[in-house]
Amino acid sequence: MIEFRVGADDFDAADLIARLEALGGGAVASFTGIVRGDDGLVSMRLDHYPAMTSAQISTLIDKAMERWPLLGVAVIHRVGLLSPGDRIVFVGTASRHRAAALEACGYLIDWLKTSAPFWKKEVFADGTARWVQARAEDDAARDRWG
Amino acid sequence: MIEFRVGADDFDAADLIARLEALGGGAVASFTGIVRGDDGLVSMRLDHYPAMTSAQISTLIDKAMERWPLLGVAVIHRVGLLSPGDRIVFVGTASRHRAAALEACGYLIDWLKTSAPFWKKEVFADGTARWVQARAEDDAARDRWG
Amino acid sequence: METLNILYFAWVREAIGKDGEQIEHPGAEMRIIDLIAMLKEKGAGYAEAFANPEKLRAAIDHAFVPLDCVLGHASELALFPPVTGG
Amino acid sequence: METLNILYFAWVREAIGKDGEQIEHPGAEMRIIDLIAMLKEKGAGYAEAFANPEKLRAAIDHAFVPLDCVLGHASELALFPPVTGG
Repeated sequence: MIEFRVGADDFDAADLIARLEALGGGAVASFTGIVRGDDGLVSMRLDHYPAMTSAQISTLIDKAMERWPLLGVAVIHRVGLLSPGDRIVFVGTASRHRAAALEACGYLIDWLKTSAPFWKKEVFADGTARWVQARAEDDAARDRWG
Repeated sequence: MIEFRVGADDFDAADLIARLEALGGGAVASFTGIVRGDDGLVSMRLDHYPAMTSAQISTLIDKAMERWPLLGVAVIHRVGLLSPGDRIVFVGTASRHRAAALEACGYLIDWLKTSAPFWKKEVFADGTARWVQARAEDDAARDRWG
Repeated sequence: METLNILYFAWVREAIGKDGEQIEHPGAEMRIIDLIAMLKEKGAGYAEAFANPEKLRAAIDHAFVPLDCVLGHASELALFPPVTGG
Repeated sequence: METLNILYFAWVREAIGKDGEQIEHPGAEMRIIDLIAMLKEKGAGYAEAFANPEKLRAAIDHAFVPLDCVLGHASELALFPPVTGG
């Protein structure tokens, strides 16, 4: 099972996890990223570069499957207007081995954050808006995968 | 949110994840272990030492919460008779930081496997049964947490 | 009389044929490994369960302890194989 | 005439006021950084978007490349800030 989607629609994390569980591997890991309502954030807009996003996520999934014995990978990334509490991103992995499932999940989210062309703009209650700045610690998290 | 349960009943992983997502942290990680139907396995029985199980899991959750800034932890472990495809164990974590959520999830499952008093007995299609042997690699996985 | 509750799990329980038993406390200075050697003499099931002490693990009052630990004033001793949950 | 499609994203797009544009291909030997310097002269929005090239990232035909890369025969160049998804 390989599934990736980029789009405006919300997704059913429970259904994705259930399908990863059904692959018979014994180990399913998942990560979900949710919009935080910190500092008076009222909404977030996610832009992306569609052709490149697809290419990058597809490559990323291939790399994860080469590196770990995975039975299934699901990567979902939302774009467009989101509110606090909305899911932004989901990564799910299934393997026969728990370490493989967990590590691949961490690898995919670290790389997604630094190599998939998404950009977040935050809008606050006072009317201000700002583009989120990339963080050096995200690059560091990615780089630990070698 | 701190939730742990040990019992014969199945659990709703989706509901647990939804509740972890609702904590506002922005990052939710989960691991689910499922009974594999390898080698003609038809059922698995999980025994445990109830008073000690509760004490160990509670201690484990405390340690994880000291080590990482977690907003929520859920640990569910089933006991009794299970079939291939059944969930055995669930660990879910919520944090403001994805690394904290993912690492704490890995820490909890590694320690659960080596320090919570559960024992698995496998029953096969040919009528044989055997107690699962502890694996050195599980101890190694635990020990990497220092 | 001080007593000690001994609990058995997994194949230790199966070999001995019971979940546990209450015995007269053998004294605070008694090491678990020496108690195991005594229990081993109680019958064929015990002899089987305790044939290889290196395959056994122990907990005193719900905490893992090495087999060369003394009992102290523990009220509950559990003997079992290495754990295999998760 | 060979053409180059340039795409802008995030605050680069906002400053310039458009998603992208098609230009006459400036040549295979042209480095991205030098093309940026040329684009910067096209108006106030461009000047703002390209004021600090070290804040920019680029992709040629959907692959990240350093700004000192030459265009080659690329048909699509994207200019944008460091990514912030996930």
